[in-house]
Amino acid sequence: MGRPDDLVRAVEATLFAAEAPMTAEAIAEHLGGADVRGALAELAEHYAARGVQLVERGKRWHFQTAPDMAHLLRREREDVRRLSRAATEVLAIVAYHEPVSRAEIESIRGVQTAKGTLDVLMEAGWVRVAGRREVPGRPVIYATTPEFLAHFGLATRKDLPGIDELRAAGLLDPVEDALEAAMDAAGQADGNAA
Amino acid sequence: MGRPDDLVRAVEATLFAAEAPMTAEAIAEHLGGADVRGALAELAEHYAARGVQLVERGKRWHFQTAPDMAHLLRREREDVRRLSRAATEVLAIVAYHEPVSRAEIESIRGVQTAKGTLDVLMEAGWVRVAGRREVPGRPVIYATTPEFLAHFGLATRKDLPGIDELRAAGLLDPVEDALEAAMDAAGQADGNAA
Amino acid sequence: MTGELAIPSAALQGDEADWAGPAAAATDDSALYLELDGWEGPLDLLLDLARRQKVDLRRISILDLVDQYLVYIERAEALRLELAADYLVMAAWLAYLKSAMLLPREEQEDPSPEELALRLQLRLQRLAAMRDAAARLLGRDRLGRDVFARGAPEGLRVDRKHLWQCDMFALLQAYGQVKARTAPVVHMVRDRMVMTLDSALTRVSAMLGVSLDWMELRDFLPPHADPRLRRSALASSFVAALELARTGKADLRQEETFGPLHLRGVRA
Repeated sequence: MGRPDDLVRAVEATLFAAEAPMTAEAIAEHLGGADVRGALAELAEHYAARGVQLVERGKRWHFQTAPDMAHLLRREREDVRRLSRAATEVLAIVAYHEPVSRAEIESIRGVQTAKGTLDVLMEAGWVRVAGRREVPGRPVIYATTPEFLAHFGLATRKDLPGIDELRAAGLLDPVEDALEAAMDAAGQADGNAA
Repeated sequence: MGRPDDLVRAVEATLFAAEAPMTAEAIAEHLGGADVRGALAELAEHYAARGVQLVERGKRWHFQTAPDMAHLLRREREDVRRLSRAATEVLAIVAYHEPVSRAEIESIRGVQTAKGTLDVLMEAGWVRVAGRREVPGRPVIYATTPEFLAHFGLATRKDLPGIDELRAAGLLDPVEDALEAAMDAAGQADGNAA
Repeated sequence: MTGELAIPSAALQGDEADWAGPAAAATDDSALYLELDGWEGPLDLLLDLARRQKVDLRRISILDLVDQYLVYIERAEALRLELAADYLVMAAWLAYLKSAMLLPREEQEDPSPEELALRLQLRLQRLAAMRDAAARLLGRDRLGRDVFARGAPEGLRVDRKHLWQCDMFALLQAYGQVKARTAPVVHMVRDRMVMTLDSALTRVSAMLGVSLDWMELRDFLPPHADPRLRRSALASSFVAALELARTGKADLRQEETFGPLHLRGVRA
């Protein structure tokens, strides 16, 4: 195997040394404005079969150990926080519905969301305030962060497990919309609900 | 390039994720007692040509940036800034009158001189502290540096034009003219700053 | 029924380790209490009950579900367990829904019980979908648990440095201005040729005494004088003419605005 070219080596060294994932733009800026897309693709391919891999998460790149090495590397003291069930559900709702207001989260879960739940997710760096919805009351809306994508190994939100099926089944639509559609259908197939 | 064998991949992942360099024995123990010497040698060879290298230091192994890429770890970004009018005056006074104390600079300028102005000149490498004057209070005195001479293309300070030459060049013209020039200069400085 | 009650809701999820939900419990009544404590509200309990019907949520029997829920609540009340108000509200609503669904069609109100049942079903589907999604999300290879970033990254440092710029001209100009600003200032007024008001007055009165006719003001000016002296002489002679007219020693005449000014002596 030949020596990779110096730009590839520079991108490799930069991402190995970086303390946080970097966008292609940030890498390029660090390297004096070079176009690094080709180098990133070459590196990702080179590392695909190795014990360490180059991955893109939410437009940011980082090296991480290969998933099949997990059993060897799990540490005694996990540095991943254990989420409560409520926090996990809220996280999923934010991820699959973003941007989403607290009221919308609560209408899906059927319970009030404890004050601390969203805070925990924001403290973990996975959820952020994404502005306000321009409706009466201007509620705050929430969305996920690039750190969320990095932590759960998602290149983009399109990689959320099953999101296409959920959307196709209308399960990401509000109940009211689904109700309207279902009532029309139920007109013909009466009595199924009982 | 084929997929490296799983022991090589495991050693690669272990060293990548390690928070400190590891001995071969520690890696072997981590991986359930496998003989990792061959894997380490193979990895060291694989990484020799890359932007990151696997090195052994005092019997401990770790990844580090390739020596020729080390400059990427600590980069200096230089932004060009024009010296302010006040700093230019102070620099000129130091050059013509060195060594001078801050009080002397102020009496020549006829205005108070901010502490930061001399700091800027020292940061630029043009002015240095040249000791203390042996008078009551022992004030710090300042002088120019060899870098000052180099930057302004002077062989020695004696090459600075004398007062008569400045007058002949119109640089001692009455204050009104000078003021106008100063206003122009200030206008440009503002433009630069923006 | 009792046997089914013990199915912990967490067991329905993929990744049990991540749930802080109710633990697997025995089938006795204390387990019921623990589970009620673990459910997050009536919708959560309903979803758990619905899943025990082991059919697709779209084909769930709402009537069965209502019965199961009401049984659950009755048992809890029989054991004198404290139930949160929203469980009781849900129980009342479901009892109403059940009676409405059993009523003959023509006596039904709006919204119809079918619509209410469908709404409940849709809500349960949505909650179930998100619960499954959460489980699948937690089951992914997670950074810091299954995959790891570099343990000891060197870090990238960028040191900002100012590159100061100044040229020789700016330096000398600055020094020149310091010197010019602080040098002792001497004001020099250049010597200029002027005709004072006094001399103009003397000159104009003397000339008026000689002539009897109107004379133009211009004729009073010294001939062949330096242009700057002539300007000064014109100004002072004009003022002198006004002064002589004021004191009754001369008459003034001007044919048109900005036209030539004529004056003539007044004989006493």
